[in-house]
Parts: sequence; structure tokens; C-alpha cells
Amino acid sequence: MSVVSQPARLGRERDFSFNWADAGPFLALLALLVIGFLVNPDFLSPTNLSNVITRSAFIAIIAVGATFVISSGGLDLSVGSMAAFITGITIMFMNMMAPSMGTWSIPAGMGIALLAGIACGLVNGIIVTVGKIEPFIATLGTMGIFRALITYMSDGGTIPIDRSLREAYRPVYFGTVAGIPLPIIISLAVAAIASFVLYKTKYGRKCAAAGANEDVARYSGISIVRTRTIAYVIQGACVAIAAICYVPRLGAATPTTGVLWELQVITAVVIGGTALRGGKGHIWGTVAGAVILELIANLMVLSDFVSEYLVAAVQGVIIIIAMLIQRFSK
Amino acid sequence: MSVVSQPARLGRERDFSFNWADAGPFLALLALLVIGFLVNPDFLSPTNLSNVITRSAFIAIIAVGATFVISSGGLDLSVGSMAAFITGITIMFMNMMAPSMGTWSIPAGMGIALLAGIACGLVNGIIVTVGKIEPFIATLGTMGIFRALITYMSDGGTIPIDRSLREAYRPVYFGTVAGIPLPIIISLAVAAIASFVLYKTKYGRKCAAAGANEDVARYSGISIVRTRTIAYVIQGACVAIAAICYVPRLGAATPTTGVLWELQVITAVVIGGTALRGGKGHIWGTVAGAVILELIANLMVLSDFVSEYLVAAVQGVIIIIAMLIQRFSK
Amino acid sequence: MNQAHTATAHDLDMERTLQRDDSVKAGTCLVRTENLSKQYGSVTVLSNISIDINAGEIHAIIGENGAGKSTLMRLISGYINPSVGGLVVDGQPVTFTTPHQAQDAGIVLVHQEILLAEGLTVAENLFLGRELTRNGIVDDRAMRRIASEKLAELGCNISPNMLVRDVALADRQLVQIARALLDDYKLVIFDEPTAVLTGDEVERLLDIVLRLKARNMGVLYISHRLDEVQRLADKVTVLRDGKMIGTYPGRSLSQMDMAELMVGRELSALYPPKTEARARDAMLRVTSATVPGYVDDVSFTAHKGEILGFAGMIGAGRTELFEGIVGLRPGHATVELNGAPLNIRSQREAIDAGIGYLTEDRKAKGLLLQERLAPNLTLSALGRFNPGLYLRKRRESAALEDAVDQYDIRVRSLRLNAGQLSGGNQQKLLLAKILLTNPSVVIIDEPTRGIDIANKAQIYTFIRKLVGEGKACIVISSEMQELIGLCDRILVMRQGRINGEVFGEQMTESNIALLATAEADSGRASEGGRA
Amino acid sequence: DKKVVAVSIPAADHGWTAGVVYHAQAAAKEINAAFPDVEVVVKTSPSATAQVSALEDLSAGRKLDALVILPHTSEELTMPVKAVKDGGTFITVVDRGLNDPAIQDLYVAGDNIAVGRNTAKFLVDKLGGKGNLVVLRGIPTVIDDERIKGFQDGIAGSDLKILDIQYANWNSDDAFKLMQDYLAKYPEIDAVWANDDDMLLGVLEAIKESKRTEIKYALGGNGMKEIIKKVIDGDAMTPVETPYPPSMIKTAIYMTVANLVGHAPVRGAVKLDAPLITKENAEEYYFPDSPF
Ligand SMILES: Nc1ncnc2c1ncn2[C@@H]1O[C@H](COP(=O)(O)OP(=O)(O)OP(=O)(O)O)[C@@H](O)[C@H]1O
Ligand SMILES: Nc1ncnc2c1ncn2[C@@H]1O[C@H](COP(=O)(O)OP(=O)(O)OP(=O)(O)O)[C@@H](O)[C@H]1O
Ligand SMILES: [Mg+2]
Ligand SMILES: [Mg+2]
Repeated sequence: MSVVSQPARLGRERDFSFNWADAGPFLALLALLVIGFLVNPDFLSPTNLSNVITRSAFIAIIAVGATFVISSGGLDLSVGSMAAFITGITIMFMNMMAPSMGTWSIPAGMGIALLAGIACGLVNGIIVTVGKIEPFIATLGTMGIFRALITYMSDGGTIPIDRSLREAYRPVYFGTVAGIPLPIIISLAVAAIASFVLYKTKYGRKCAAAGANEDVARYSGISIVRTRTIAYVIQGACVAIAAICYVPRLGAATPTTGVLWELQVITAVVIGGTALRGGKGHIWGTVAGAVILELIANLMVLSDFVSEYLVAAVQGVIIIIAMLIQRFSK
Repeated sequence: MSVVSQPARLGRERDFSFNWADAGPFLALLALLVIGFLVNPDFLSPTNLSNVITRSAFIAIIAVGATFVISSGGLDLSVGSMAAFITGITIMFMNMMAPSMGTWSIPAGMGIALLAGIACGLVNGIIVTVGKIEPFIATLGTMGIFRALITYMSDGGTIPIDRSLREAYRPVYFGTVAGIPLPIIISLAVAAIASFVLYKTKYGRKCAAAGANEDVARYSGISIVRTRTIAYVIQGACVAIAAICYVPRLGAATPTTGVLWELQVITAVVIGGTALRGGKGHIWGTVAGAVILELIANLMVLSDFVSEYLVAAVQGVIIIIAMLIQRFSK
Repeated sequence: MNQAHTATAHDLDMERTLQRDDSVKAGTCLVRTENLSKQYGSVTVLSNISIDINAGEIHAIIGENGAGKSTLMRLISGYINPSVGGLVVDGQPVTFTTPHQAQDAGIVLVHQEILLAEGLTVAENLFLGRELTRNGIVDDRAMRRIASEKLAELGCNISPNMLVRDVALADRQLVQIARALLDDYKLVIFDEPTAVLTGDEVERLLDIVLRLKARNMGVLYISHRLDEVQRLADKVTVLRDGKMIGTYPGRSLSQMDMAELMVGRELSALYPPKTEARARDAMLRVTSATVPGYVDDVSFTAHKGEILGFAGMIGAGRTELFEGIVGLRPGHATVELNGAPLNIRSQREAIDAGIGYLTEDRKAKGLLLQERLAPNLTLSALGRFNPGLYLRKRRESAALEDAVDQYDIRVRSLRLNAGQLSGGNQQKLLLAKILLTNPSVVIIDEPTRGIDIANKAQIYTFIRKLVGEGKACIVISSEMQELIGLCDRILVMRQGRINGEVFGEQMTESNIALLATAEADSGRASEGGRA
Repeated sequence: DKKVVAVSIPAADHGWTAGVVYHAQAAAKEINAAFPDVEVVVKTSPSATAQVSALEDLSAGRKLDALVILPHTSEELTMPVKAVKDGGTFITVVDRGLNDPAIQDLYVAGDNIAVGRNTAKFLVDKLGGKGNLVVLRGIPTVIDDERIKGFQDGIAGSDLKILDIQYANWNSDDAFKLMQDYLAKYPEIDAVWANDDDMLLGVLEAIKESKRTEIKYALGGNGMKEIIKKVIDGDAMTPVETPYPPSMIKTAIYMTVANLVGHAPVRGAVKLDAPLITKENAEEYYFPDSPF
């Protein structure tokens, strides 16, 4: 009888095929831009687009961190209050140092922000992994804690940044490089680094494996505790970076800073194509998701159709439709 | 050395042993009562306890519905705004009918509330199941929609109930039967019916199966779409019942009614021992969870230790500790 | 009272189900497949399969891993839809779009891969979607009792109240089988039902299959254990590369014939020759291993160049013993590798120390089914592909191509997800994955579960080659023949302890079976002295 | 036996409520130190429901001699406060009236309608009765409604036109974004009114960043110290402010305690007006130590 054929040989054919599933959020984004233009041509004006995208940077940066957490099988509801808390700490530190260090207190404050973010992330991570508490609850708890701390630190009012630092710090939000606003550059850089980490490093693999199937990951010698804790730490660092960009925008931390950001962040991640139950994360999708959310809000203001009372309803409808576009683009 | 011990048998015969896992929330509840008593002996006074438990009835009733949704593998973030929306519709209907129907408009309004609840649940269910949109996002969308609708209905203000109905409606919240406040009785009845449905009917099994393993459920001839949609409808009905009890307490619907209830509801369900990823639901645990949350808030008011600003922090810490107690009671 | 009465009535019902002499006559055609073909994308997995499945007949389907057996079964039972062709059931052309429709038409499939809801109890799983009710209330008591009975019939006496999550793999398979036997079906399809079972359960299952036949039901039976096929089959259909080679009367084929029909070439001996016994250096020495609840004070030594077998019945605790040793379960053991003490607290540390453990549960614990092949392959050995900052995808692809060659993994494209491989090929991928970590001691739990005969030979040769390179290999297997053919020495476990050791001439099925079932009468046998 | 005065107020969730909490606590501290036989207990609640619960909790434990309450909403708190009153407690209502004025023994309030109206009048005056306005409102509640209503009444009859009005949740971030969007949408804006100073901060930042020059006024309301400082400094864009001082809670607490300790029976209604704060009188509204 004849020799068995070797179908296995086919090898690497379709490596470069276009992945429609990943394109979903970008298609939704495109659809939104077109609709926006039809509704109000100003929508596509460079100033408007640049404003909107710059604004979406905070959520995008935080959501990039959330992509790690969610991909690894966790969830973090505390990001909004964490951002407020870190902003508060940073401003207080900078103000304290300003007399002695001058504008050097700004980079020092940034360092403190990063440290605080990493510490907060570590706390979340440890409660979730070592304490084995459902992430939703654990981070709901720390959300209350961070929010209370910023309220306490500010006596319920505002913590404004020292006047002497304002002008020096302003460019971090309002500055541009080659015409591109700095927050956009920072968020692209964060996303680029994150996608390198998630797609090109050992840690990224471990993250996706832990989220896809905890047992398989464990049996492959991956420490779930470590992997997931690191994801929370990355989340903390991203929140810190967002906080650093945030400070110059309004120059103050208040107890309402970052309220409900967590919902926007999670929405951005999910619209971006990452499943909430964990597994593969989609960094660029997440960034697109964050921009989509901000564009929707912008569109609501620029269009004249909607009564102010119904804005939230229309936003809800658009988000659902964006998800449907995604579904059908698969 | 001839007798071989049977270590492997250990795992086996747990048929009749006390189930510690299920007892977790009740132990946490007990611990809280003891702590409460130590902090302030008034805590255990009958008036206080009855107040607190009566108050927890709203969350408990809604959370019972959420137990179905979560058990079947869904999630519902819209319950808070849905409650506000249903309250609004109900009050408007009652007010409209009051001139012609007199106090009969109250039961008629209750009927309308139930219908509205079921309709809202159906909308959620269909978007999630037929639209195949991640429940988190879908119900975040409808959350915005319901919230906007109540804002619109109230023109951003309040919708108060007609004075002529107030007194007649009051007993639904403030009345007692055999000394037990009516909301407690209603919530116990809801929980009893729910646990019958969840544990003793085919539907309950389908629910748990859909949440535990979608594929297996589907292959067993269970329609995931139907099962999960029904869970959302049950959730809607529960929200309606809660709304019915709520009206006489505050006598009005406002755009801020029910804000953040969804987080409390989900927390109650999870503290009660139901896993967020779906599977077996724990109705009585959920009820205990709702009482725990309300007790914590009560304890905050009764104790004088905590700075006003830090209340949320202490609540967060207590919730995390309650979850840890549960973990270790396993 | 009422309750007891109804329950009894139900029992009778169940009995009737099983003993019913159906009006179907032996030999009538239950299901005919007409030119069934299945394509995934541009790949044809099955083409033009036409077979008749008759009442009162056991029809075996054999073929190499990836030949398309499971695909065919899924087509017949409504899990997937054919690209071309169709089914004729009772003379009527039908299309099933869900497995439930097939079940309503009397066709049920026992999956190769276990499909149970882990978070539910055994009884709940058994009756999922068809709960018994009394006055609209689910009758848990009756379901539990019937579940116990059905499982006992299969020789499985786990409590129906256990969560499936806590049930051993073999028992899960029995639960799946029980599920298919619960109702009144005309055609029962078994896709490698015995792959995870040990001797006793296999016998009981074969018995049940024969009883189904006696009741004029149709049976489709897939197995890589050709002895079973030979014992059971009235007809044998051979598939190769998705094509039908032919249908043959069962008795006319010897096992060798079957194997050659499957493979399409002549086969060499199944087991590689054993290397001669000589004084060997101790490599892995385990003392007083204890895993609470499962394993009690087990000590043994594996030597360089040795294949050490672990035999035992289901629940003997072999899996738990090794999961305990490599740090996947809480427990304690004193472990020495090449004389140096190890303190292993996690699988990572075991891998780093050079101890590789390959799980028996490839679907739930071995592979990321939704993930591509290359990331699966390299998951335990990422360090090797990460020389500097980042992972080299090119090296990973190269490693995959190597593995596909070396382990003969039959894939039609390298861009499939692991879940899209056939069962046997998943197993080979898993083996490649663990060997990629370059362990010096390889522990393989059920190495050839679901692997066809030609590939078994390959894997055995491979294992032999490994120990030839100076590694030690520990094989846990429920197939006694495999252990006897492959191993240099076999330890037999019973109820969490080592009940004895056999080697050389003593390695016979009866000796092993005796040690696996009976208490060793002269104190606990241990290898201590001989090690 | 100490007399117990309970103070129930909204939790600090933005600048103004933070000011309320600050002043309430300051009052409590001073009074507890000054009057050995009076105990003032301050409780904050994040929502109307929670406030009702807090009332129940406060009155379940002990007999309250007086209750000072700043209700989240009028409708929802009316019945619960009545229940407390029925227990024999002296009731002081602050800021927002209950539906049934018979319940309160003392009423201390600012004038939200006036906040809107006075601002509007100023704009009508300064813009010569003509121009394009954009308005930012807060969270859908009665206060918000009243201010907007006052404002609309104030511009009625003039040629001032409100181009747009949207919610920004009394949050400076949301206001910043909304203002950016207004700027993108309307090429010609003469003045902006945010009905709360928290939002005004975001508005100012957005205007500053856009470098638009046609906007003559950006006004707020509430009397936040940063904004009053601007008025003192003679800021061109924000030359006036309307007070809605959170310190009214302190006034109310003092009056209530005065009533209790029996210096004089205090009853009735005290309405604080909302005069325009200008450079001339700004100093008297400036409290640099308050968080607001
Ligand atoms: N969803 C799918 N997409 C692409 N190819 C698939 C898919 N499912 C199965 N295949 C391919 O179909 C072929 C036949 O698989 P099948 O599971 O039927 O084999 P089998 O004969 O049961 O093998 P085994 O003995 O290993 O179980 C395999 O090559 C497999 O990779
Ligand atoms: N004495 C016993 N009788 C029946 N079942 C048992 C007994 N001891 C353990 N079990 C069950 O069997 C499982 C242990 O089986 P384990 O996997 O250790 O056996 P094994 O020897 O590896 O068998 P397998 O061949 O299935 O791998 C446990 O989950 C336990 O629930
Ligand atoms: Mg197969
Ligand atoms: Mg095993």
C-alpha cells in the first residue's frame, strides 16, 4: 500500500491574512467618524478631533492597563478613585517640595506618582490573588478606600497645585510635539510599550494563558498569583501615568476626580475586543475603544437632535450599536 | 500493618455534612452583629435592627433577581436606573389615575410597575442574548437609557406621588404584619419563591447549567437565549417589586433615585456566595449579603470613630474582611 | 408515601426502557450517511462517507489520529453540520441542527472529550435538560438514586452529590456514558469511551455495549484499542485521511489487518526492545510522599535510563501522587534528584529542576484550546524562545514545525487552534510541549490516551529513546499491556499506597491486577530493599 | 444629661457639599467645646436613600432634641423628617425646603433662583441685552432646576440667546470637555454661565487653552474661594460671583443650639439672599481656610 501522505507539511501559509475580528473596533470608529461628519461637519475639524483624542488619552492609558488585568482574568473597579488618590498625593508632594526644589519638584512628583500607582496596584493584586477574593468585590472595596482617602486629604474640597509650578507643568497636557498634543503621544507610547509586552514577551503570554485557562497555565508552570499581581501593578502604573498627564489639565485634585472612570475604562476595553472573562487582550482595540467613547460624548454635544435629558440614552444606544457593528464585522 | 487506610475516601461522603461553604455569608453576618454590639449596644436594639433589615429589603429583592442573572452567566448593571425608571412610570400612572380611580390606582399602578419591569428585563435579555453583546456593556448601555428616561420624564426634577394616595400607600413600606415590617415579609416571600424556582424547578437547573458551562447546556438541549432572557425578565420583575415597596418610603422618583444600586446589588450577590462567572446561585446567601451591606452602613452611622470623609474607606475594608471570613470558613 | 410510590413507578419505567424489545428488528438500517463531507475553510476533513448503521449491530470506526472519526460522529449526532451530503434516519432524509434534535430522533453521542458542567453535581449533569419532575418540582431524590444505580452498573460508585469538578477523569467518562444510557435511544455512539478507563471498567462497559446490541439498538464504536474492536465489532469501517477505505465484517480482520488498513503501510513491532537490566544510578528519589486525602506515605526511586511504570485502578492516587510531587497539589514529600535534595513548591520549580509532568487531562489542564498551536507548544518553556527582551516568533514556528515532524502531529495547517486538532494529535502536541522543557525526569500520565496504534509505537520508541539519552521516565497508565510492553519495572498502587512492585518475568497482567485490587498480605510491599 | 443635636447633610462629593461638611464640622467642634451640655453629631449621607436611613438610625438609638438637616431632595425626605418631628424633635431645615413647611421649626436657606437671576441680570446689563450664551448645568436635581429657571427668567425679554445647555455633573472635568465641545460647535460665544464654581474651573481652562478671544464673561456661582479670589484680583472674564455660602449650615446649627440652651426661642425662616459679589464687597465672602 502507498505511503501515508503528510498533510502536516503545509506550514506557514496565511500568516499575513487580515484579521477581521481584530478590525471590529476600528470599523466602529470609522462608522462613527462618518456619522459624525454627516451630523456636523465641524466634527472632523482638526481642532475638534485633536481635542477629543487628547481628552481620551486618560481613559486610553488607564484602559491599556486594564487590558492586562482583564486579559489575565481579573477586573479593576478602583482605577477612577485610584487616579484621584494618586493625583492628590502627587500634587501634595509637589507643593511640599516646590519651595525647596522649584520646578524640579515636578519630575520628583512624577516619580512619586509612579511609586504610588505601583503600590496601589500591588495592594489590589495581593487582595485579589493572595486573598482569593473575587476581583469585582476586592476592587470595589479599594475603590471606596481610595475615594475616601482623597476626600480626606482634600477635606472634601480641592487640592490645587502650587501656582509656581503651574506654568512649568502645563505643557504636559497642553504642549505639542510636531503639532501632536503630548497626551496623544504619551498614550501612543504607552500603548506601543504595552502591546510589545503583551504580544512579544514571556509575561504577555503568561497573562493571556492565566486568563484563558487558569489550570492550563498552572500546569504549564505559570504562577497565577504572580502573573495576575503584576497585571494589577501594570494597571497601577498606567493609572499613575494618566494622573501625571491629568494634573496640568485642571491643576487640582478633587473628590470628584475620576468618578466613574472605571466604567468608561472597562467599556473601552470591551469595545476594543477583549473579552471580560479573560484571555487574549487587544491593546490597540482598547485605544480605539477609548476614542470611540469620547467621540460619542463629543457627538452628543455637537449634534442638536437630542434633548439634554436624553443624552445618556443616546450614548447608551450608540454604544450598543457599536458593539453590534463589531459583532457583525466578525 | 495489614490494614490499608482509606485516605481517598475522605472526599467522598459529604452528602449530609454541614455545608460550610454555604454558611459563609451567615457567619460574616454573625460576626458583624457581634462587632456591632461591641461598638454600640444600641446596634442590637429591636428598632434599629428592624429598621436596617427593612431598608435592606430593596437591595435584597433586586439582588434575588440578580442571583438568577448572574447564576445564568449574565450581569445587570442597569438595575438602579431601571428601578428609578419604573418608580417614575408607576408614580406618573398612579397620579394620572388617582382622580378617576381613587386609591384603586395604587394596585393598578403596581400592575403597571410589574409590566414595566418585565418589559425592561426583556429588553436587557434580548440585547444580551440575541444581540450577543457582553452583558457588562449591554446593561451599561441600558443603564444610561433608563437613567435618561427618568430624567426626561421628570424634566430633571422630581416626580412626587399625589398627596391623595400617600396615606393609603404608606403601609406598603411602613406597615407591619404580626409586628414584622411588610418589606421584610415581601422580601422573604420573594426569596422563598426564588429559591423554589432556582432549586426545585427545571428552569433553575437550566439557569445554573447555562452559567456553569454554556456548551454543555446547549448540547443538553437547553436554549441559552431563552434561559438567560428569562433570568433578565425575573430580574426586571424583582426590580419592579422593589420599586413598588420603594415608592411609599420616599414618595417621589428623581433622576438620582437608585444611583449605584447596581454595585450594591452585585456586591450582595457575591458576598452571598454566588460566583460572578456564573453557575450555582445562592438565594439566601444573597439576602444575607444585602443585610450585611446595610448593617455596615448602619454601623458607620452609629459608631463615632470614623471621620466623615473616611466612611467609604471603612466600608470597603469591612466588605473585604467579610469576604475573607467567607473564604476561611470554607 | 406518595413519593415512594411515584419513584417506584419511575424505576419500572427505567427498567422498561432498558429491557424494551423494540419493534425495530435486528439488521434494519437505523441511520445511513449519504456522501457526507465536511470542510473547514478550504480543508476537507471528511469526504464522501457513506455507511449504514443497523439495528442490533456494533459498528466500529477505526482510523489514525485525525482520520476524521470524531468529525463523522459529530455529523451524525447533530453537533456539526455537513458541508455536503446528508443523513437518512429510518428511511427519511433529515438534517439535525442541534444535538438535541438528534437525541429526539434517538441518536446520542458519548464524546471523546469530556463535556460536563464542572460546577454542577454528578446527578445534575446526568439529567441535565431532562430532569425528572414530580408535580413540576424536580425530583432530586429520584434522580440521585437512579444516578447511583446507573453509575454502579458501570462500576462507578461515586456519590451523585459530588461536584463534577471533584471527580476523577475516569469517573467523569463513566458519568458521560451513563448519561447516554439513561434514555431510550436507538443509536448510541461511543467515541473512544475506554481511553480513560482501566481494566475493570472497560470490561463492564464492553458488557453493556453487548447488552445494547442484544436489545437491538445500534452502536457506533470508536477505539484505538483494537482488541476491543475485535471483540465487539460486527462491522468495521476504516477511515484514512478523511476518506473511507472500506467496511469489513468484524470477525474477518485480525488486529494487524486493521492496523495496516488504517495506516496504509506495514507496521513494525508495537513496543521497542527493552534495554537490558543493569545496575543503574538512582535519579529521582521520593520519600514519604503524602497528599492529604489521596496518597499516604509513598516512597520510590526512578533510575537513570529506566522506564518506571505506575499501575493501579482508578482512584489509586497515582495522578495525585505526582501532582503532589511536582507541586500542583498541597502535600509533602522528600524529593532528591541525582542525590541533591529539592524543595518543590510549584510546577515552575519542578520544571526548572528538570522534572516534567504531563497531565492526563489534556483538555482542561493541558492545552489552551482557543489558542494557536505554537503558543501552546512553548508555554512551559517560554524562556527558551526569549533570549533577550522579547519572544522570537520565528523560533517558535520553527519549534512547532520540528514538533509536528518529530511527533508526527497531523495538522492540515499550522494556524489552527489547539482545540481544532483531533484528540490524538492534541495528545502529541502536549507531549511535545512538555519535552520542550528538556526535563531529565519525564512523568507522563497516560501517554497514549487516544493515540492510534501506529503513533503509539512512535511514542513508545520515543520514550525509549529518551531514557536511552540518560533520562528517567515515569509512565502512569491504565493500560496494563502498555505498561508491561514498555516499562522496565512497574509499581502498583492501591488506595493511596504502593502495594507492590513487579519487574522482569513477574510483569504479567494477573500479577498487576492482583496487586492493584488485593491487599498485600505480608505487610505493605515497598520497593525499599531493591532500590 | 446632654442635649443631642443631630446634623444630617449630604456627603462631600463636590466643592459645595465639601464646604457644607467643613462648616458643619467646625460648628460641631466649637459648640461641643463651648457648651458642655450640648452634643452635636454630624452625619453625612451620599444619597437621599442613605439620608433617610441615617435619619432612622439617628433617631432609633437615642432621643434627639434637635435635628438640623440639609435634605438631598425635598420630596424624598419630607415624610422621614416628619417621622422624626413626631418624636418630639426640634427641626431645622437648611437650604432646601421640605414639601410641607409645617414640619420645620426653623428654616435657613439660600436662594437658588436668585443665584440664577442675579447672574442673568448682570449679563443682560453688561452685554447690552444682546449676545450668545452657553450654559452648563449640574446634576438633574431641584437646585439645578431652580438656578436654571432663575437664569432663564433673568434673561427673558432681552436678546440674549442660550445657544446650548447641557449637564456637566458639577464636575470640573466634565465641564472642561463640555466647554471644549461648545467651543468647537459655536464660533461666536459672548458669555458662559456654569451654575456652579467647580464647573467654572473647567470652563476657564478650556477657554484659556482654546485662545478664543470673543468670550467676554465666564461666570459661575456658589462662592468658591478660588473664584472670589479672582473677583478680588479684578479678573476681566470673571468679575462677579454669586454667593451661595455653604456656611449657612453653621448659622443654622448655631441658631438651633441657641434655641435649645434657651437663650431665646428661635423660630421662623431665614432666607440668605444672593447678592452679586463684586470687587468692592468680595473680601467679606473670602475664607481662605475653607476647603471651598
Ligand atoms: N474546527 C476545525 N477546524 C479545522 N480543522 C478541524 C476542525 N475540527 C477538526 N479539524 C480537523 O479535522 C481532522 C479530523 O479530526 P477528528 O477529530 O475527526 O479526528 P479523529 O479521527 O477523531 O482523530 P483521533 O483519533 O485523534 O480522535 C483533524 O485533522 C482536525 O485537525
Ligand atoms: N477509594 C476510592 N474509591 C473511589 N474513588 C476514589 C477513591 N479514592 C479516590 N477516589 C477518587 O478518584 C480520584 C483519584 O483518582 P486518581 O486520579 O488519583 O487515580 P489514578 O490512580 O491516577 O487513576 P487514573 O487512572 O484515573 O488516573 C479522586 O478524585 C477521588 O475522588
Ligand atoms: Mg477523535
Ligand atoms: Mg490518573
